[in-house]
Amino acid sequence: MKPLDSVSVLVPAKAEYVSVVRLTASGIASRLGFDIDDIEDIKVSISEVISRMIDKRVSSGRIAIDFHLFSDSIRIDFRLSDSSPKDIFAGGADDLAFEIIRSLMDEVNLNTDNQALLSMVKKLERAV
Amino acid sequence: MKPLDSVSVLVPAKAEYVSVVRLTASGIASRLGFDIDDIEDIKVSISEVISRMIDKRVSSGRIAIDFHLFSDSIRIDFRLSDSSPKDIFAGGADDLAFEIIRSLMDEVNLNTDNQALLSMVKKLERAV
Amino acid sequence: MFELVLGNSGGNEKLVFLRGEIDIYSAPDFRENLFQAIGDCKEDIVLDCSELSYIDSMGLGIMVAALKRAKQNDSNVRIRNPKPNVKKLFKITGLDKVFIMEDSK
Amino acid sequence: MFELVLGNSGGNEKLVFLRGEIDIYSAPDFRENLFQAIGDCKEDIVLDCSELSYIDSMGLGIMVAALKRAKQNDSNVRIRNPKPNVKKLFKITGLDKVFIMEDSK
Ligand SMILES: Nc1ncnc2c1ncn2[C@@H]1O[C@H](COP(=O)(O)OP(=O)(O)O)[C@@H](O)[C@H]1O
Ligand SMILES: Nc1ncnc2c1ncn2[C@@H]1O[C@H](COP(=O)(O)OP(=O)(O)O)[C@@H](O)[C@H]1O
Repeated sequence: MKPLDSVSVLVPAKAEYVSVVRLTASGIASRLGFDIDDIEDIKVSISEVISRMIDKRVSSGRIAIDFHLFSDSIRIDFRLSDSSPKDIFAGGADDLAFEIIRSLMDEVNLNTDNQALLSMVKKLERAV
Repeated sequence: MKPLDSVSVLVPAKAEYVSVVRLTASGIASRLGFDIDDIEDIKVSISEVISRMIDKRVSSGRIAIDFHLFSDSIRIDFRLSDSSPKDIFAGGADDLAFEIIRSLMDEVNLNTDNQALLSMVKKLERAV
Repeated sequence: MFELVLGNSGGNEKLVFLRGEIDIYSAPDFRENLFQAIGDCKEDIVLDCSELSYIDSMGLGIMVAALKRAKQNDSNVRIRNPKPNVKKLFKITGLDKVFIMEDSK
Repeated sequence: MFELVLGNSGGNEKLVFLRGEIDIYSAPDFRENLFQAIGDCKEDIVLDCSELSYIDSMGLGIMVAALKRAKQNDSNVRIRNPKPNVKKLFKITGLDKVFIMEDSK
Protein backbone atom coordinates (compact mmCIF):
# COMPACT_ATOMS: atom_id res chain seq x y z
CA MET A 1 0.00 0.00 0.00
CA LYS A 2 1.23 3.44 -0.89
CA PRO A 3 1.46 5.91 2.02
CA LEU A 4 -0.57 9.12 1.89
CA ASP A 5 2.52 11.13 2.76
CA SER A 6 6.12 10.51 3.70
CA VAL A 7 8.57 12.51 5.77
CA SER A 8 12.27 11.65 5.82
CA VAL A 9 14.93 12.71 8.27
CA LEU A 10 18.63 12.19 7.72
CA VAL A 11 20.89 12.63 10.76
CA PRO A 12 24.54 11.93 11.59
CA ALA A 13 24.95 8.66 13.49
CA LYS A 14 25.81 10.55 16.68
CA ALA A 15 24.23 10.48 20.11
CA GLU A 16 23.40 14.18 20.15
CA TYR A 17 20.94 13.85 17.26
CA VAL A 18 18.70 11.18 18.74
CA SER A 19 16.66 13.79 20.59
CA VAL A 20 16.21 15.75 17.35
CA VAL A 21 14.60 12.70 15.74
CA ARG A 22 12.39 12.22 18.80
CA LEU A 23 11.16 15.78 18.47
CA THR A 24 10.44 15.34 14.75
CA ALA A 25 8.65 12.07 15.42
CA SER A 26 6.39 13.62 18.03
CA GLY A 27 5.44 16.39 15.60
CA ILE A 28 4.54 13.91 12.88
CA ALA A 29 2.70 11.53 15.18
CA SER A 30 0.63 14.29 16.74
CA ARG A 31 -0.31 15.50 13.27
CA LEU A 32 -1.57 12.03 12.41
CA GLY A 33 -3.75 12.10 15.52
CA PHE A 34 -1.92 9.73 17.88
CA ASP A 35 -2.56 10.38 21.56
CA ILE A 36 0.18 11.28 24.05
CA ASP A 37 0.79 7.67 25.13
CA ASP A 38 1.17 6.44 21.56
CA ILE A 39 3.46 9.35 20.68
CA GLU A 40 5.63 8.42 23.66
CA ASP A 41 5.72 4.78 22.50
CA ILE A 42 6.85 5.87 19.04
CA LYS A 43 9.53 8.18 20.46
CA VAL A 44 10.97 5.49 22.71
CA SER A 45 10.98 2.88 19.94
CA ILE A 46 12.73 5.18 17.49
CA SER A 47 15.32 6.10 20.10
CA GLU A 48 16.02 2.45 20.83
CA VAL A 49 16.72 1.68 17.19
CA ILE A 50 18.89 4.71 16.49
CA SER A 51 20.80 4.38 19.75
CA ARG A 52 21.55 0.78 18.93
CA MET A 53 22.77 1.72 15.48
CA ILE A 54 25.05 4.34 16.97
CA ASP A 55 26.17 2.21 19.88
CA LYS A 56 27.07 -0.74 17.69
CA ARG A 57 28.76 1.65 15.26
CA VAL A 58 26.62 0.15 12.55
CA SER A 59 26.97 3.36 10.64
CA SER A 60 29.78 5.84 10.44
CA GLY A 61 27.68 8.02 8.20
CA ARG A 62 24.12 9.13 8.42
CA ILE A 63 20.95 7.34 9.44
CA ALA A 64 17.82 7.87 7.35
CA ILE A 65 14.47 7.59 9.09
CA ASP A 66 11.41 7.48 6.81
CA PHE A 67 7.99 8.13 8.30
CA HIS A 68 5.28 6.73 6.03
CA LEU A 69 1.84 7.98 6.96
CA PHE A 70 -1.26 5.91 6.25
CA SER A 71 -4.84 6.71 7.12
CA ASP A 72 -4.79 4.30 10.06
CA SER A 73 -1.11 3.81 10.88
CA ILE A 74 2.45 5.03 10.65
CA ARG A 75 5.35 2.93 9.37
CA ILE A 76 8.88 3.95 10.27
CA ASP A 77 11.78 2.63 8.18
CA PHE A 78 15.44 2.92 9.13
CA ARG A 79 18.03 3.03 6.37
CA LEU A 80 21.78 3.42 6.49
CA SER A 81 23.95 5.39 4.13
CA ASP A 82 26.71 2.79 4.21
CA SER A 83 26.65 -0.97 4.02
CA SER A 84 27.23 -2.53 7.41
CA PRO A 85 26.49 -5.54 9.59
CA LYS A 86 22.78 -5.91 10.14
CA ASP A 87 22.71 -7.57 13.53
CA ILE A 88 21.95 -4.56 15.62
CA PHE A 89 19.80 -6.66 17.93
CA ALA A 90 22.36 -9.41 18.36
CA GLY A 91 20.92 -10.29 21.73
CA GLY A 92 17.78 -11.38 19.93
CA ALA A 93 14.51 -11.74 21.79
CA ASP A 94 16.22 -11.46 25.18
CA ASP A 95 17.50 -8.06 24.30
CA LEU A 96 16.04 -5.29 26.48
CA ALA A 97 15.82 -2.78 23.63
CA PHE A 98 14.21 -5.25 21.25
CA GLU A 99 11.75 -6.28 23.95
CA ILE A 100 10.73 -2.65 24.43
CA ILE A 101 10.18 -2.07 20.74
CA ARG A 102 8.18 -5.27 20.36
CA SER A 103 5.95 -4.24 23.27
CA LEU A 104 5.38 -0.68 22.15
CA MET A 105 4.90 -1.11 18.41
CA ASP A 106 2.31 -3.18 16.58
CA GLU A 107 4.76 -4.63 14.08
CA VAL A 108 8.55 -4.88 13.92
CA ASN A 109 10.37 -6.29 10.90
CA LEU A 110 14.11 -6.76 10.68
CA ASN A 111 15.99 -6.73 7.39
CA THR A 112 12.98 -6.01 5.21
CA ASP A 113 13.31 -6.21 1.46
CA ASN A 114 12.50 -2.54 0.85
CA GLN A 115 16.11 -1.64 1.66
CA ALA A 116 15.27 -0.91 5.26
CA LEU A 117 17.40 -2.34 8.04
CA LEU A 118 14.39 -2.25 10.30
CA SER A 119 10.78 -1.30 9.81
CA MET A 120 8.11 -0.81 12.45
CA VAL A 121 4.42 0.02 12.47
CA LYS A 122 2.13 1.72 14.97
CA LYS A 123 -1.61 1.67 14.37
CA LEU A 124 -4.01 4.48 15.13
CA GLU A 125 -6.81 3.66 17.59
CA ARG A 126 -5.02 0.53 18.60
CA ALA A 127 -7.28 -2.12 20.08
CA VAL A 128 -5.95 -2.80 23.55
CA MET B 1 33.73 25.62 4.42
CA LYS B 2 32.55 22.14 5.24
CA PRO B 3 29.91 21.85 7.97
CA LEU B 4 30.65 19.79 11.08
CA ASP B 5 27.37 17.98 10.70
CA SER B 6 24.31 18.11 8.50
CA VAL B 7 20.71 17.16 9.14
CA SER B 8 18.19 16.94 6.30
CA VAL B 9 14.42 16.87 6.44
CA LEU B 10 12.20 16.04 3.48
CA VAL B 11 8.52 16.91 3.83
CA PRO B 12 5.50 17.04 1.51
CA ALA B 13 4.80 20.57 0.29
CA LYS B 14 1.66 20.74 2.45
CA ALA B 15 0.62 23.18 5.15
CA GLU B 16 0.29 20.54 7.86
CA TYR B 17 4.00 19.72 7.77
CA VAL B 18 5.36 23.21 8.40
CA SER B 19 5.01 22.78 12.16
CA VAL B 20 6.92 19.48 11.95
CA VAL B 21 9.88 21.30 10.40
CA ARG B 22 9.63 24.01 13.07
CA LEU B 23 9.88 21.36 15.77
CA THR B 24 12.88 19.72 14.09
CA ALA B 25 14.56 23.08 13.68
CA SER B 26 14.16 23.96 17.34
CA GLY B 27 15.72 20.65 18.33
CA ILE B 28 18.72 21.20 16.10
CA ALA B 29 19.18 24.83 17.05
CA SER B 30 19.02 24.12 20.76
CA ARG B 31 21.62 21.36 20.33
CA LEU B 32 23.92 23.88 18.69
CA GLY B 33 23.49 26.18 21.67
CA PHE B 34 21.26 28.94 20.33
CA ASP B 35 19.20 30.73 22.97
CA ILE B 36 15.41 30.81 22.99
CA ASP B 37 15.18 34.08 21.06
CA ASP B 38 17.47 32.87 18.30
CA ILE B 39 15.66 29.54 18.08
CA GLU B 40 12.41 31.44 17.65
CA ASP B 41 13.98 33.58 14.91
CA ILE B 42 15.09 30.45 13.07
CA LYS B 43 11.68 28.81 13.41
CA VAL B 44 9.85 31.85 12.06
CA SER B 45 12.26 32.26 9.14
CA ILE B 46 11.98 28.63 8.11
CA SER B 47 8.20 28.78 8.31
CA GLU B 48 8.14 31.87 6.11
CA VAL B 49 10.14 30.18 3.38
CA ILE B 50 8.28 26.88 3.40
CA SER B 51 4.88 28.58 3.63
CA ARG B 52 5.75 30.71 0.64
CA MET B 53 6.84 27.66 -1.34
CA ILE B 54 3.56 25.92 -0.52
CA ASP B 55 1.42 29.00 -1.02
CA LYS B 56 2.88 29.80 -4.42
CA ARG B 57 2.63 26.11 -5.32
CA VAL B 58 6.28 26.24 -6.19
CA SER B 59 6.46 22.54 -5.50
CA SER B 60 3.94 19.79 -5.98
CA GLY B 61 6.35 17.31 -4.49
CA ARG B 62 8.52 17.48 -1.45
CA ILE B 63 10.63 20.23 0.05
CA ALA B 64 14.11 19.39 1.31
CA ILE B 65 15.51 21.43 4.17
CA ASP B 66 19.21 20.97 4.93
CA PHE B 67 20.58 22.16 8.24
CA HIS B 68 24.35 22.61 8.03
CA LEU B 69 25.97 23.02 11.42
CA PHE B 70 29.17 24.99 11.83
CA SER B 71 31.01 25.75 15.04
CA ASP B 72 29.72 29.32 15.08
CA SER B 73 26.62 29.27 12.86
CA ILE B 74 23.87 27.31 11.18
CA ARG B 75 23.10 27.46 7.45
CA ILE B 76 19.72 26.33 6.24
CA ASP B 77 19.26 25.42 2.56
CA PHE B 78 15.94 24.86 0.87
CA ARG B 79 15.80 22.53 -2.11
CA LEU B 80 12.88 21.36 -4.24
CA SER B 81 12.33 17.93 -5.66
CA ASP B 82 10.93 19.30 -8.91
CA SER B 83 12.07 22.15 -11.13
CA SER B 84 9.88 25.17 -10.71
CA PRO B 85 9.76 28.96 -10.91
CA LYS B 86 12.16 30.49 -8.46
CA ASP B 87 10.45 33.75 -7.68
CA ILE B 88 8.89 32.82 -4.38
CA PHE B 89 9.50 36.31 -3.08
CA ALA B 90 8.06 38.05 -6.10
CA GLY B 91 7.11 41.04 -3.99
CA GLY B 92 10.83 41.63 -3.50
CA ALA B 93 12.10 43.80 -0.72
CA ASP B 94 8.63 45.14 0.07
CA ASP B 95 7.43 41.67 0.80
CA LEU B 96 6.41 41.14 4.44
CA ALA B 97 7.79 37.59 4.60
CA PHE B 98 11.09 38.54 3.01
CA GLU B 99 11.39 41.52 5.34
CA ILE B 100 10.93 39.23 8.34
CA ILE B 101 13.56 36.75 7.17
CA ARG B 102 16.02 39.52 6.41
CA SER B 103 15.55 40.96 9.90
CA LEU B 104 15.79 37.70 11.77
CA MET B 105 18.64 35.97 9.94
CA ASP B 106 22.21 37.15 9.48
CA GLU B 107 22.39 36.23 5.80
CA VAL B 108 19.80 35.39 3.16
CA ASN B 109 20.77 34.27 -0.34
CA LEU B 110 18.31 33.61 -3.13
CA ASN B 111 19.03 31.17 -5.95
CA THR B 112 22.44 30.14 -4.72
CA ASP B 113 24.64 28.01 -6.91
CA ASN B 114 24.74 25.03 -4.57
CA GLN B 115 21.40 23.87 -5.96
CA ALA B 116 19.50 25.60 -3.19
CA LEU B 117 16.53 27.81 -3.99
CA LEU B 118 17.24 29.80 -0.89
CA SER B 119 19.93 29.68 1.74
CA MET B 120 20.05 31.48 5.06
CA VAL B 121 22.52 31.77 7.92
CA LYS B 122 22.16 32.47 11.63
CA LYS B 123 25.28 33.10 13.68
CA LEU B 124 25.84 31.93 17.24
CA GLU B 125 26.49 34.68 19.80
CA ARG B 126 25.34 37.24 17.32
CA ALA B 127 26.71 40.67 17.98
CA VAL B 128 23.70 42.94 18.53
CA MET C 1 -3.38 23.81 17.99
CA PHE C 2 -5.15 27.07 17.13
CA GLU C 3 -8.26 28.45 18.74
CA LEU C 4 -10.20 31.66 18.44
CA VAL C 5 -12.60 32.35 21.30
CA LEU C 6 -14.99 35.27 21.57
CA GLY C 7 -14.84 37.08 24.87
CA ASN C 8 -17.36 39.15 26.77
CA SER C 9 -15.72 42.35 27.83
CA GLY C 10 -18.78 44.41 28.74
CA GLY C 11 -17.23 47.65 27.47
CA ASN C 12 -17.57 49.04 23.97
CA GLU C 13 -15.08 46.65 22.46
CA LYS C 14 -15.25 43.24 20.90
CA LEU C 15 -12.87 40.86 22.67
CA VAL C 16 -11.27 38.04 20.66
CA PHE C 17 -8.92 35.57 22.37
CA LEU C 18 -6.27 33.92 20.21
CA ARG C 19 -4.67 30.73 21.45
CA GLY C 20 -1.91 28.57 19.98
CA GLU C 21 -0.15 28.93 16.65
CA ILE C 22 -1.17 30.89 13.57
CA ASP C 23 0.72 29.60 10.55
CA ILE C 24 -0.11 28.53 6.99
CA TYR C 25 -1.99 25.51 8.36
CA SER C 26 -4.26 27.37 10.75
CA ALA C 27 -4.45 30.65 8.79
CA PRO C 28 -7.64 29.76 6.82
CA ASP C 29 -9.36 28.97 10.12
CA PHE C 30 -8.14 32.19 11.66
CA ARG C 31 -9.25 34.28 8.68
CA GLU C 32 -12.73 32.79 8.57
CA ASN C 33 -13.41 32.97 12.30
CA LEU C 34 -11.96 36.44 12.68
CA PHE C 35 -14.03 37.96 9.87
CA GLN C 36 -17.12 36.22 11.13
CA ALA C 37 -16.44 37.72 14.57
CA ILE C 38 -15.92 41.20 13.13
CA GLY C 39 -18.99 41.18 10.92
CA ASP C 40 -20.20 44.74 10.67
CA CYS C 41 -19.56 45.64 14.27
CA LYS C 42 -18.77 49.28 15.04
CA GLU C 43 -16.81 48.55 18.19
CA ASP C 44 -13.06 48.22 18.37
CA ILE C 45 -11.75 44.69 17.90
CA VAL C 46 -9.39 43.67 20.70
CA LEU C 47 -7.17 40.73 19.80
CA ASP C 48 -6.02 39.25 23.10
CA CYS C 49 -2.67 37.66 22.20
CA SER C 50 -1.59 36.60 25.69
CA GLU C 51 -2.01 32.93 24.74
CA LEU C 52 -0.80 33.26 21.16
CA SER C 53 2.49 31.37 21.04
CA TYR C 54 3.34 31.77 17.36
CA ILE C 55 2.48 33.92 14.35
CA ASP C 56 4.07 34.55 10.96
CA SER C 57 3.54 36.88 8.01
CA MET C 58 0.39 35.07 6.98
CA GLY C 59 -1.25 35.70 10.33
CA LEU C 60 -0.06 39.31 10.35
CA GLY C 61 -1.49 39.77 6.85
CA ILE C 62 -4.89 38.59 8.03
CA MET C 63 -4.76 41.03 10.95
CA VAL C 64 -3.97 43.85 8.50
CA ALA C 65 -6.97 42.83 6.37
CA ALA C 66 -9.12 42.88 9.51
CA LEU C 67 -7.83 46.35 10.33
CA LYS C 68 -8.86 47.59 6.87
CA ARG C 69 -12.33 46.21 7.38
CA ALA C 70 -12.55 47.80 10.83
CA LYS C 71 -11.48 51.21 9.50
CA GLN C 72 -14.32 51.01 6.99
CA ASN C 73 -16.63 50.73 9.98
CA ASP C 74 -14.82 53.62 11.69
CA SER C 75 -13.49 51.27 14.31
CA ASN C 76 -10.04 49.91 15.05
CA VAL C 77 -8.06 46.77 15.87
CA ARG C 78 -6.07 46.64 19.08
CA ILE C 79 -3.38 44.07 19.85
CA ARG C 80 -3.41 43.21 23.55
CA ASN C 81 -0.61 41.56 25.57
CA PRO C 82 1.40 39.88 22.83
CA LYS C 83 4.21 37.59 24.01
CA PRO C 84 7.76 38.89 23.34
CA ASN C 85 8.26 36.75 20.20
CA VAL C 86 4.94 37.93 18.71
CA LYS C 87 5.61 41.54 19.68
CA LYS C 88 8.99 41.31 17.97
CA LEU C 89 7.34 40.47 14.64
CA PHE C 90 5.03 43.48 14.88
CA LYS C 91 8.09 45.58 15.58
CA ILE C 92 10.35 44.41 12.76
CA THR C 93 7.54 44.72 10.22
CA GLY C 94 6.60 48.18 11.44
CA LEU C 95 3.08 46.97 12.18
CA ASP C 96 3.42 48.14 15.78
CA LYS C 97 2.90 51.64 14.32
CA VAL C 98 -0.15 50.55 12.34
CA PHE C 99 -2.05 48.78 15.10
CA ILE C 100 -2.83 50.04 18.58
CA MET C 101 -0.56 47.98 20.82
CA GLU C 102 -1.75 47.47 24.40
CA ASP C 103 0.10 46.01 27.35
CA SER C 104 -2.18 45.71 30.33
CA LYS C 105 0.44 43.80 32.30
CA MET D 1 18.83 18.42 29.52
CA PHE D 2 19.80 15.82 32.11
CA GLU D 3 20.69 16.47 35.71
CA LEU D 4 21.51 14.26 38.67
CA VAL D 5 21.23 15.98 42.06
CA LEU D 6 22.09 14.47 45.40
CA GLY D 7 19.39 14.94 48.03
CA ASN D 8 19.50 15.03 51.78
CA SER D 9 16.83 12.77 53.15
CA GLY D 10 17.98 12.43 56.74
CA GLY D 11 16.86 8.81 57.00
CA ASN D 12 19.01 5.78 56.26
CA GLU D 13 18.74 6.14 52.53
CA LYS D 14 20.72 7.95 49.85
CA LEU D 15 18.45 10.24 47.83
CA VAL D 16 19.29 10.87 44.17
CA PHE D 17 17.09 13.20 42.10
CA LEU D 18 16.96 12.56 38.35
CA ARG D 19 15.78 15.37 36.11
CA GLY D 20 15.25 15.53 32.33
CA GLU D 21 16.02 12.87 29.74
CA ILE D 22 18.25 9.83 29.99
CA ASP D 23 19.13 8.61 26.50
CA ILE D 24 22.27 7.58 24.62
CA TYR D 25 23.50 11.18 24.77
CA SER D 26 23.16 11.68 28.52
CA ALA D 27 23.75 8.04 29.54
CA PRO D 28 27.55 8.37 30.09
CA ASP D 29 26.89 11.32 32.40
CA PHE D 30 24.20 9.41 34.24
CA ARG D 31 26.41 6.34 34.66
CA GLU D 32 29.37 8.28 35.98
CA ASN D 33 27.44 10.48 38.40
CA LEU D 34 25.28 7.66 39.67
CA PHE D 35 28.21 5.36 40.48
CA GLN D 36 30.08 8.20 42.08
CA ALA D 37 27.02 8.84 44.25
CA ILE D 38 26.69 5.19 45.19
CA GLY D 39 30.33 4.68 46.06
CA ASP D 40 30.50 2.06 48.77
CA CYS D 41 27.52 3.29 50.72
CA LYS D 42 25.56 0.72 52.68
CA GLU D 43 22.29 2.64 52.59
CA ASP D 44 19.52 2.06 50.09
CA ILE D 45 19.74 4.23 46.97
CA VAL D 46 16.48 6.05 46.25
CA LEU D 47 16.19 7.27 42.66
CA ASP D 48 13.60 10.05 42.74
CA CYS D 49 12.15 9.95 39.20
CA SER D 50 9.38 12.53 39.66
CA GLU D 51 11.21 14.94 37.33
CA LEU D 52 12.54 12.30 34.94
CA SER D 53 10.69 12.87 31.67
CA TYR D 54 12.32 10.22 29.53
CA ILE D 55 14.32 7.03 29.79
CA ASP D 56 15.19 4.18 27.43
CA SER D 57 16.90 0.78 27.63
CA MET D 58 20.30 2.37 28.09
CA GLY D 59 19.19 4.22 31.19
CA LEU D 60 17.42 1.15 32.53
CA GLY D 61 20.59 -0.90 31.96
CA ILE D 62 22.59 1.54 34.05
CA MET D 63 20.02 1.31 36.85
CA VAL D 64 20.32 -2.48 36.75
CA ALA D 65 24.10 -2.20 37.00
CA ALA D 66 23.66 0.12 39.99
CA LEU D 67 21.33 -2.42 41.58
CA LYS D 68 23.98 -5.14 41.23
CA ARG D 69 26.52 -2.92 42.92
CA ALA D 70 24.07 -2.09 45.71
CA LYS D 71 23.30 -5.78 46.33
CA GLN D 72 27.04 -6.39 46.76
CA ASN D 73 26.88 -3.86 49.60
CA ASP D 74 23.75 -5.55 50.97
CA SER D 75 21.68 -2.53 50.08
CA ASN D 76 19.01 -1.91 47.45
CA VAL D 77 17.85 0.54 44.77
CA ARG D 78 14.37 2.02 45.05
CA ILE D 79 12.57 3.78 42.20
CA ARG D 80 10.44 6.58 43.58
CA ASN D 81 7.53 8.34 41.85
CA PRO D 82 8.22 7.56 38.20
CA LYS D 83 5.99 9.35 35.65
CA PRO D 84 3.52 7.07 33.82
CA ASN D 85 5.69 6.80 30.69
CA VAL D 86 8.76 5.85 32.74
CA LYS D 87 6.76 3.43 34.89
CA LYS D 88 5.46 1.80 31.72
CA LEU D 89 8.99 0.91 30.62
CA PHE D 90 9.76 -0.71 33.97
CA LYS D 91 6.58 -2.71 33.57
CA ILE D 92 7.03 -3.98 30.02
CA THR D 93 10.63 -5.01 30.73
CA GLY D 94 9.67 -6.75 33.96
CA LEU D 95 12.06 -4.50 35.89
CA ASP D 96 9.21 -3.41 38.18
CA LYS D 97 9.65 -6.84 39.78
CA VAL D 98 13.41 -6.39 40.10
CA PHE D 99 13.47 -2.95 41.70
CA ILE D 100 11.50 -1.74 44.68
CA MET D 101 8.93 0.62 43.16
CA GLU D 102 7.61 3.39 45.41
CA ASP D 103 4.74 5.76 44.88
CA SER D 104 4.59 8.27 47.67
CA LYS D 105 1.89 10.25 45.90
N1 LIG E 1 -0.27 13.85 8.32
C1 LIG E 1 -1.34 14.24 7.64
N2 LIG E 1 -1.48 13.84 6.37
C2 LIG E 1 -2.56 14.23 5.67
N3 LIG E 1 -3.53 15.01 6.15
C3 LIG E 1 -3.43 15.43 7.40
C4 LIG E 1 -2.32 15.07 8.22
N4 LIG E 1 -2.46 15.65 9.43
C5 LIG E 1 -3.62 16.32 9.36
N5 LIG E 1 -4.21 16.20 8.16
C6 LIG E 1 -5.48 16.78 7.75
O1 LIG E 1 -5.73 17.97 8.46
C7 LIG E 1 -7.01 17.92 9.09
C8 LIG E 1 -6.89 18.38 10.53
O2 LIG E 1 -6.03 17.50 11.22
P1 LIG E 1 -5.50 17.78 12.70
O3 LIG E 1 -4.02 17.83 12.65
O4 LIG E 1 -6.05 16.70 13.56
O5 LIG E 1 -6.11 19.19 13.08
P2 LIG E 1 -5.65 20.24 14.19
O6 LIG E 1 -4.16 20.41 14.06
O7 LIG E 1 -6.41 21.50 13.81
O8 LIG E 1 -6.08 19.68 15.50
C9 LIG E 1 -7.53 16.50 9.00
O9 LIG E 1 -8.83 16.52 8.50
C10 LIG E 1 -6.58 15.80 8.03
O10 LIG E 1 -7.24 15.48 6.80
N1 LIG F 1 25.17 19.83 16.78
C1 LIG F 1 26.29 19.39 17.33
N2 LIG F 1 27.31 18.99 16.54
C2 LIG F 1 28.43 18.52 17.08
N3 LIG F 1 28.64 18.42 18.40
C3 LIG F 1 27.67 18.82 19.22
C4 LIG F 1 26.45 19.31 18.73
N4 LIG F 1 25.67 19.61 19.78
C5 LIG F 1 26.37 19.33 20.87
N5 LIG F 1 27.58 18.85 20.56
C6 LIG F 1 28.65 18.44 21.49
O1 LIG F 1 28.08 17.99 22.69
C7 LIG F 1 28.62 18.71 23.82
C8 LIG F 1 27.50 19.15 24.73
O2 LIG F 1 26.64 20.01 24.02
P1 LIG F 1 25.25 20.55 24.60
O3 LIG F 1 24.18 20.13 23.67
O4 LIG F 1 25.39 22.02 24.75
O5 LIG F 1 25.11 19.83 26.00
P2 LIG F 1 23.81 19.59 26.89
O6 LIG F 1 22.71 19.03 25.99
O7 LIG F 1 24.28 18.60 27.91
O8 LIG F 1 23.45 20.90 27.50
C9 LIG F 1 29.41 19.85 23.27
O9 LIG F 1 30.68 19.87 23.86
C10 LIG F 1 29.52 19.62 21.78
O10 LIG F 1 30.84 19.29 21.40
